[in-house]
Amino acid sequence: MRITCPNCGPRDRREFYYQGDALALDRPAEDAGLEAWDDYLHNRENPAGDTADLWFHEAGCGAWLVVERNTVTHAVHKATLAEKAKR
Amino acid sequence: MVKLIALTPCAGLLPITHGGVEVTEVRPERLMSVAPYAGQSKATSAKLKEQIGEGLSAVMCRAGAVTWFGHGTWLVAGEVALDGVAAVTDQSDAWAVVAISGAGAEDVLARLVPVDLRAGVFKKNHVAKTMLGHMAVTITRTDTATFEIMVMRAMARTLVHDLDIAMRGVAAR
Amino acid sequence: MRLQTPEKTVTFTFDGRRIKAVPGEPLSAALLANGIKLVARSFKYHRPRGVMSAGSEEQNALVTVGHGAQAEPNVRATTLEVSEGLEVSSQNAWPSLRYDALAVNDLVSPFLAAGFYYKTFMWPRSFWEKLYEPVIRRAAGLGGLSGETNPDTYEKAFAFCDVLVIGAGPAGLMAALTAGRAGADVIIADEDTEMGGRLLREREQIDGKDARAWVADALAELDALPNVRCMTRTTVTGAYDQGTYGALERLAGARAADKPVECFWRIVAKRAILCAGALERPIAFPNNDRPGIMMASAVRAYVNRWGVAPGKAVAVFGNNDDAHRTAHDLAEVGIKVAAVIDSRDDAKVSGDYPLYTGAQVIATKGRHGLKSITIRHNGGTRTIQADCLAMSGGWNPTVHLTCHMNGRPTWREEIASFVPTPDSIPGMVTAGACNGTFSTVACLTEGADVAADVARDLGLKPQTTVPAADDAAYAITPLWAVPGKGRKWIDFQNDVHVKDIRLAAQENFRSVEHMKRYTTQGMAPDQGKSSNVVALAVLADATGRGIPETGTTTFRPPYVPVSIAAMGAGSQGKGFAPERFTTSHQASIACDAPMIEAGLWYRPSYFPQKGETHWRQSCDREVGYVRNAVGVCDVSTLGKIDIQGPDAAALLDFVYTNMFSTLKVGRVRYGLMLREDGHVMDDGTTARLGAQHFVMTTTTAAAGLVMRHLEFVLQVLRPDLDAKIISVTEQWAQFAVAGPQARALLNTVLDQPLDDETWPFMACGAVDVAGVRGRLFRISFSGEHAYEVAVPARYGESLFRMLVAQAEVMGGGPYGMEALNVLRIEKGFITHAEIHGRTTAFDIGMGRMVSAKKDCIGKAAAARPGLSGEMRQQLVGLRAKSPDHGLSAGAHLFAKDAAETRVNSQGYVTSACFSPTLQTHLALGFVENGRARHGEVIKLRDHLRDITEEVEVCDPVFFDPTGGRARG
Amino acid sequence: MGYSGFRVIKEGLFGQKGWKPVWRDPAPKAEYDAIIIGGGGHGLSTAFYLAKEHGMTNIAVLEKGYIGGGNVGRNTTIVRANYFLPGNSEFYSHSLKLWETMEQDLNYNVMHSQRGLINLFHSDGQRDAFARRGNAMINQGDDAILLDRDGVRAHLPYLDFDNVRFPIYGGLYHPRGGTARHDAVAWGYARGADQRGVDIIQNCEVTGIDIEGGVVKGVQTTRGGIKAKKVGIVVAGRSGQVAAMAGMRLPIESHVLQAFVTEGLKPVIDHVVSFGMGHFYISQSDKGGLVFGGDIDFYSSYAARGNLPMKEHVMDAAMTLMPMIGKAKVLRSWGGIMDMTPDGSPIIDKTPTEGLFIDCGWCYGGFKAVPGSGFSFAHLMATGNHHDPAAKFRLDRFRSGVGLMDEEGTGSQHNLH
Repeated sequence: MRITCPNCGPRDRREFYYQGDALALDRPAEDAGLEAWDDYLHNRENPAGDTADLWFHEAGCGAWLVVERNTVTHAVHKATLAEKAKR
Repeated sequence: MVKLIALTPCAGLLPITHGGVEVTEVRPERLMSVAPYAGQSKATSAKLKEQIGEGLSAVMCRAGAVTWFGHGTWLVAGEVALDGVAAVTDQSDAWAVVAISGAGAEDVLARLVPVDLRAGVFKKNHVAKTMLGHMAVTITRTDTATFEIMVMRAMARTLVHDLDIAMRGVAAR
Repeated sequence: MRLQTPEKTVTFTFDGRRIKAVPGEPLSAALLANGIKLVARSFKYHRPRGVMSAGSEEQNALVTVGHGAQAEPNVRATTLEVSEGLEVSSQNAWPSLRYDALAVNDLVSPFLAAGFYYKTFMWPRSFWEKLYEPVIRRAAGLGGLSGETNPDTYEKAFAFCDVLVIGAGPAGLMAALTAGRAGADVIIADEDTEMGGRLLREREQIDGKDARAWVADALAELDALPNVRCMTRTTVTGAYDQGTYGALERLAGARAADKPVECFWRIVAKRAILCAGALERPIAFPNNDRPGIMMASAVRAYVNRWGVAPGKAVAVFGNNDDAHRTAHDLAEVGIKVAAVIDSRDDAKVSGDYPLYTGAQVIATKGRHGLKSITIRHNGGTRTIQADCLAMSGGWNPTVHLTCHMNGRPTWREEIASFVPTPDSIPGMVTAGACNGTFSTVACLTEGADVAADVARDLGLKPQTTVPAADDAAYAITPLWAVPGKGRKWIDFQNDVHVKDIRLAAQENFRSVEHMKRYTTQGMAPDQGKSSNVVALAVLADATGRGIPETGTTTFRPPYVPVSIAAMGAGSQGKGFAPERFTTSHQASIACDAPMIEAGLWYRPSYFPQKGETHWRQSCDREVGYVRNAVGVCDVSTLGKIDIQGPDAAALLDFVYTNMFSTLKVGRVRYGLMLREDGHVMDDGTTARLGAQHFVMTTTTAAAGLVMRHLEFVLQVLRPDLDAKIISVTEQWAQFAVAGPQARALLNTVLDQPLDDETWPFMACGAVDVAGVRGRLFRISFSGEHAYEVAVPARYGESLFRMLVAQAEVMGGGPYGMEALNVLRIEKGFITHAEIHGRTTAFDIGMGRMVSAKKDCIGKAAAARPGLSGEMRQQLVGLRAKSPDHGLSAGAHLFAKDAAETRVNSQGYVTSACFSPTLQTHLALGFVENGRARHGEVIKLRDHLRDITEEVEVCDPVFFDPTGGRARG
Repeated sequence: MGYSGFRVIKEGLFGQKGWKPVWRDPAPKAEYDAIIIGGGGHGLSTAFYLAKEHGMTNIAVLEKGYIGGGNVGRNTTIVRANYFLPGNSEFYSHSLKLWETMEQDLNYNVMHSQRGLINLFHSDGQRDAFARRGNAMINQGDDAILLDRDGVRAHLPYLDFDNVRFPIYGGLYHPRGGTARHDAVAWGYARGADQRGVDIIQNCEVTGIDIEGGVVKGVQTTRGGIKAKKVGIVVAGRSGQVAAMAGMRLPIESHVLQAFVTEGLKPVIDHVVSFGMGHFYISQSDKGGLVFGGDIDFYSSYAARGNLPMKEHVMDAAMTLMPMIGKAKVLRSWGGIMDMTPDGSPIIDKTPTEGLFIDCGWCYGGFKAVPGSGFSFAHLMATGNHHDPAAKFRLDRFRSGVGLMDEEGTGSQHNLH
């Protein structure tokens, strides 16, 4: 699997660390309540199809990326810098 | 008066040569990481140009003493003062730096590095933040058949070991 | 038998017999040339088997090569190049290949039908492990591993290209020529020793010349193109995401020092053109597995390419026109064609040999080598003497790689075969026989056309010119299994025959996957390359479905078996992970310190002195250094992160539970870090070097994790924070100097002496160490008056030696991990033994460190009801009631009189030691509601080490609870 | 029709003509007392125990493809009871006991072989963590032995003890751990359930769950609507999609786990062995193939196939641990889809919909749980009460933080367990 890092270009999957769903971008407020935090930490749409998740170019440039890809075909559509993502 | 003795990261390990490929240690005197603060890239670049004659290099590139060093970070070979515009951290002792050269250097690195480093693609002064074996490295093509490789200082021995094995394998072909 | 006398020969051995061969020819050719038909025994029934094919799809002729540690089992005789001194043995036979005791299995085969083992061996219960299974295991398996360390060298490598051409037959060569001429960056890989594919094996003309001459010209042209790389002996084994391919290269020539025997390639290609050809499939007829019965294409290959006659009188049996090509080629070189049996009534062929159309082979004879065949023809039977039978059931396009991403092939009725479904692999196209295109000219044309399309896609301007070549049509009338009695083998390697598949259907294993798993069809080393299509045709017939509805099983990588050593190259011994060495490593080794792994680092366990025979003696002495004089310990392995920027303090407030924005410049504070789920991630000290400048310390184990976490916070959660982080772990060599004499020791190396006023407990700042600018932190992980002094790493070794020498003068010395562990347990300081990922701040008694004044990572989740409260197991000290009785980490804790069962377990021990300071055994552990139970005596039970001890629950700080020693 | 050695001989003499279908292929009825969605190992064992233990025989197992086609048909066949946290400990202990009588219970040889499992450790810290685990196993009534280096060497002489990156300090030996013939487990339970009247319906995909007023009424399938009083979801790998039909969002992320098998070899590895410095575990099948695996590929996926980096990592671990394995050749690698939960432990629970139950989240440890999961899920479905050994597998534990079972200690990141 290869991901095109916005800094480094196409790179092998082995350079990246996978974190999980990109919903992590939308961190609830401290007092959002158990349900909101449960959803944030645990519950997942877990789509069989297009998804967006967070990867860290750990053995590369050190950028956190939002990767849009497909969980069924493993097609990778797009990778963008997480720090520029809309929240 | 007591005096501390300095040792280089690859002391006692280099140089090595196999089949026309040679690895030698590079000993930069000063290495400073430079990470411009929010909105300060231009200011940082300007100050750098003033101080060492070269601004921030392009992503994945080296320009003079300035090497792109990852997301939002550069490594400058030399002393700089960038108060207020960038975080500057002394990295002079943090890296083992070696040069690998010779006609087979590309083949040796192809055994270890998951990035296309062939001359047609990875040109002089191109920089790759990538892996060598299981280690994170920074690779710069410094000449037609020469690459500079930086790895965490404590991994110098593994770097030399991995290069040695790959060089022997290439030479044996 | 050889058709010509070879110019040069080498000698190899087969089961000890010395045999002459042509260097570089496949072992199978050498064996056939020497009239050796019996080569192997089959897996289940130990039936005698001979060479069947001439390629990597070989099912029968598996041998062991070499001996001792270099012995390699399950090598296909058809792909093994013969060299001088090669040592080959047969396998899966005892006492000998010819007289194999387990051939008895064949005699009782009626009782060993598919899946019989699921129905028996159940009684008595204990006999399975004791009797049945050991017997089955010994009988099973093919070759054996030596059990010795693999002595050979292997390597892995990466390659990149615009176009990867897989297979170098007519389509592949044309594709490579077309793409290469257009300027594309091409890799062409072929598993054979020479490129050319079937053009090397057939008698054909291309461009008015012998096909082999055309191949030579094509290769010369490819060699001359700088943008084309030709890789022979290289099998592309798997197709992976985004144009990544795995490939196994076998290196030519003899073993030599440093020379890899195999290389596993990771090839990244913008486009791939699959030109993998096709594999001929057998026909199921009774006893179709005797040595001497081969694939027709293999017979042609041995005759045409290697000049070897596989028999003296060869019969040919087929359902397509290729059978006649075989007969023609044999006749051409003067080998007797005993008969051609064509199952098609309407076969329009003729030749100067006995020809039977509408006929079928219904029996064969010859236990160790074919002697005769019996055919059914015109309602009668006829026996024909033949020592070789060439069979052809038609061709299966090699679709495998196109199915490696869950794709399924498409059935094409007119060629009775599966062909690739387009776009199954992004970026891959197919051409030639693997695409169901069989005539030579069509393969050449398709290779050129497909490559031209690919080149245009890449923005190049290709031109295509296709030479004239053979244009014979491929006509086939499927014949899968000859009707009638007898065992008709389908999967030769796993001994699956037609009745097995019918039995599976009878028992409702009707799905093709069930049939496969029940009968083991296609599960042998060849993975059913030749046999699967026949098997599912038989299944389709048995279940009354069509072949496309029956479907295929899943094609999985690797295409050919790949040695673990190749894919794991470089990892044997120490290569599994990088090694990290501190600057004091050599100095520690010089003191005979045993070095232990701490993550990727090595750290000294203890520093033995003369007369010490047990690590405890050294450890106790080193603890004494710190408690009574001064000890020196390299702590450089702890993670150090430089944090700068206007929001550096805000970042720390967000990642630590406690407040750091209030920390004064020149001071250090202990910090506790949670995961977002409310459990403890790590702890450490952070020093404020300037208003916007901090240096954070992490544990050795969590350094990488914390670095990634901080980047996550800065880039993902809080990009609003303007702070920059970078690891300085490697920049600084850092040493703990601990003990009552710590300051005195440091003053021997510092340019400015220390005093309490400017350097109180938890102070930090710059110092000059023998003229070198360093850093000093007055922090303590031992509870003593202590410092950590850091200098640029180049001076690390020198400073360590200097500190140790001075310490020894003062009655102290270096201390290792064992002593460090005792010192911290005495003080109740935690490590990852305690913060093991399941503990909360509440559990370790630091609940109050979670500041109420601010949000931080993990704060909300830590407030979940389950993460605090009386029933949580809480950190306590445990003191042995009998001071000289050892305690053990990993033991469980129970109420004094409770039975030692799960429901009674109230906690466990995380760390234990003998405290030379307190002269008793101590432990840290977690106990339910532990903080409320100080003073209670409970039971420690370690079943594994058989330790039962009464321990008193107490505060985890055993020594100097007020902390006066560290401050004083 | 009973299976026995006698029967095998008799059929052998008479051309195998008497063997009957191992399970029937009935058409779906209009209504059942209970429907199990998912004909994998867990679903089939649930049906079997519903029939055997609770007398519920008017039930159907609905399978979208062929039975046993999910993870029960593509795992590394390891059976063990070596968990240490309350909740897991009692559950896997119970499951292992069911394994030990499975062949007699099912009259089907699943080749359960208690060849012993050895978890290697490579530091004092790991040793202590394994000691805690081993003691928990014995507290639970299971077996565990702490081996030192020489103890490991006596069992596994072929490991690299001398020149290795992470030396072997010892191992935790679990003699009752072992392997089984994975497919046979599915077939054995299918046969047992079928014999008790359960309808096993293949090629019948559930497309909707009918719920009225908060009560389950049945399911919609590719073969029409089927009514049912109770419905159990047991669809590892697709749990999220099926649960979504009932409006649920699960604490699950799907990941791919790869596994590998070599060509047949004469016996060389007698135990199940696991490496402590990187995921790697191996055993040798009765056919002689070395069966091994490692960690998940780490990115969420439904593709049932993996990529090279993890394959290489697994081979790397094999080579550093047991360099005698180098000349064994991998003939097949495959992937399966794992329900990864935030604490690495499973879920067997009721849902907010009355009559609808769920059994999911087995991460990559589901094979050994096949009998225990079916037994406990059947108990829950039949009685409405949690079965004791599985009583802690609650859906709400993540929200409350009560009774988390994070054996790896890696926290709420799904892929790290």
